[in-house]
Amino acid sequence: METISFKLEVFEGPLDLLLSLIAKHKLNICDIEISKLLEQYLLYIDQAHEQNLELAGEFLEMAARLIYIKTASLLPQPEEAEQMKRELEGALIEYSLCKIAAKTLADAFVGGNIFVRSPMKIKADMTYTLVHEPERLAIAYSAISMKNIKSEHAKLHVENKINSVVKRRIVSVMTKVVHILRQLYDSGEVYMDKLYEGVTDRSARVATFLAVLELTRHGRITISDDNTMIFFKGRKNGVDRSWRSKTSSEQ
Amino acid sequence: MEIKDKLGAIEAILFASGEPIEIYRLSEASGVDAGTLPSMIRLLNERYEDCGSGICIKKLDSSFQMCTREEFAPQVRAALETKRTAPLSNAAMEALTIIAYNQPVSKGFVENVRGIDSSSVINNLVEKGLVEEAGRLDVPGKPIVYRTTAVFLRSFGLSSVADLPPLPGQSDLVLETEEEFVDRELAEAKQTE
Amino acid sequence: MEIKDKLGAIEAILFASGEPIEIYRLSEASGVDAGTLPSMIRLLNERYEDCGSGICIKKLDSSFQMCTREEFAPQVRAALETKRTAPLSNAAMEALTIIAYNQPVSKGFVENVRGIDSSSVINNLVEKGLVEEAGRLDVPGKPIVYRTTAVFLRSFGLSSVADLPPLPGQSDLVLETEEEFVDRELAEAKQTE
Repeated sequence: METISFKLEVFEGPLDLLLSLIAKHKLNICDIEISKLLEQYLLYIDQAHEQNLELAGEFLEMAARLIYIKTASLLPQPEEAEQMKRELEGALIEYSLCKIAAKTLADAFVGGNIFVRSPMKIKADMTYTLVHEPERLAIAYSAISMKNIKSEHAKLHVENKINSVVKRRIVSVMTKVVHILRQLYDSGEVYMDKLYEGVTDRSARVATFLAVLELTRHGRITISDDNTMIFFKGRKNGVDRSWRSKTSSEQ
Repeated sequence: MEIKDKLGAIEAILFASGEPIEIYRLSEASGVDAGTLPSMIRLLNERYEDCGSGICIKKLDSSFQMCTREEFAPQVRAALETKRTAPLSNAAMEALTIIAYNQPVSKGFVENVRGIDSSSVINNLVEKGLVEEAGRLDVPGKPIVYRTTAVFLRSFGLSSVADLPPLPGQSDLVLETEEEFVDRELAEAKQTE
Repeated sequence: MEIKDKLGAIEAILFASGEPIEIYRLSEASGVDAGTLPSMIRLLNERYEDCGSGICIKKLDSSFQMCTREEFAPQVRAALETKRTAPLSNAAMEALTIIAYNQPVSKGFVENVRGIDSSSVINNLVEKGLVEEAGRLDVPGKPIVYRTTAVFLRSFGLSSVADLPPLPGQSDLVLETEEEFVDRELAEAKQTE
């Protein structure tokens, strides 16, 4: 691969990056070619990684989302993929409208040219004079969600966010790898649909998909021509550890 | 002279308060009927215009504020020794636009449109006085909602949010409302339970 | 008109600077020769006088300052005092209750519970006399802690903080105490070191 000497453009977020790719490759925002978009998106992520560009966790989440849409569209019933693609297109259209509106508004900025003055310092009694029912206090207090404490707490660790996203992904992909292998140890083959049975959580579905990819890449499984069956290739004693460690270091 | 005195009082109050002052407060303090105030302000603005004054009175929502005229910005900047204020970043403009057109909205709504965490961007807008808290949503988590301020209106030459430029292609592309967004979030939360 | 523009610039500068401004600085920024400045100021003051304006320009030593005219002092004071009768905002009420139920507490504690910067809200409560400083915490940074005042008790018809209304469903709203909060913050600070 040739070395990249240009400096990568920095984007406001995954949607910003997608819009730029759509414009660059003249894709139709109302009917995106997911495969092409995914390819370009991953290329950018790779390049960003090579240039040690720090990307927020949302960029990886979007990559997983695109991969998931692409896979789901290969399934015999691609309705879910269609739905997700429409959602993504909707989000992109909404965001591009927002960018246009933001530009128009920014052009109207006159704030830097109008000056105001600070209030005149006059000695005055500012003591509060209104009277309220004491119950107002209890009501105001319970209006604050006590969950805020925990969520704020979590936000203190934003800097670890990317790491944690990646870590979570490795763990869950590995869990799914084990899960798939267990099913294959028993029968030697399994229906693709069965792997997704009862899995409604999006990240779990993505993990399952990535696990299948991972196993295929390392030649542990093969997939039938119509993408419905998975076959176990060669029974070995336990799982070969070499590629496992490689996967984690890649992530 | 009756009117002359009233105009003087209005001027003095606006000058002293510095910040935007609500019509009802200005009316109470000056003794000028709230209904007559707008025409009095118009008289003052006409006078300023006629003599090429350096100041003017702006209407911002239901408040009035006295400020300098744009054309004297270079001289004022030189006197205050302030640099030209840096324009808002793209990220800040995006968040501000989303809040302005959909207010009051939660941080979650802004993040949903932008597709990325927007906490620091919104905190920055609050610090600059462009947006402010406007209560909490009565949904799980009780998120704080935000709205734009008088500073926002003044900074973008508006006298109310109704004056915002129309959204591009609004007729055929409708933004999700805060209500729809909350409904969807709740539905999703239920699903994952 | 040349002079008209210069007068406008002088007005804008005096208006925006608030504080007295040295003649040489005013001259430099407005582009008006220091020797001509006094006569320009006289022109402006004559204009203000003629139309009964609420403002005027005063000379203090080698500086000029724009201020309100003495005769409008009662109205200016009245305007300021109308602020007192403005009810507390939601944000202020939230901060006040957090302080009331957990006093004495630091600003950090209030912000942690509310999930948003609360400096200006607390300053506002202090200005209104509803809360006051109650020493400092003996932890790094020595944060100021706040407690409610007699004005607070009067405003809510209480005879002591022991009479605060019980919180609904208090049992399941286990709030960490100021002590626990500080402990946790310290532990976290150590971790990130």
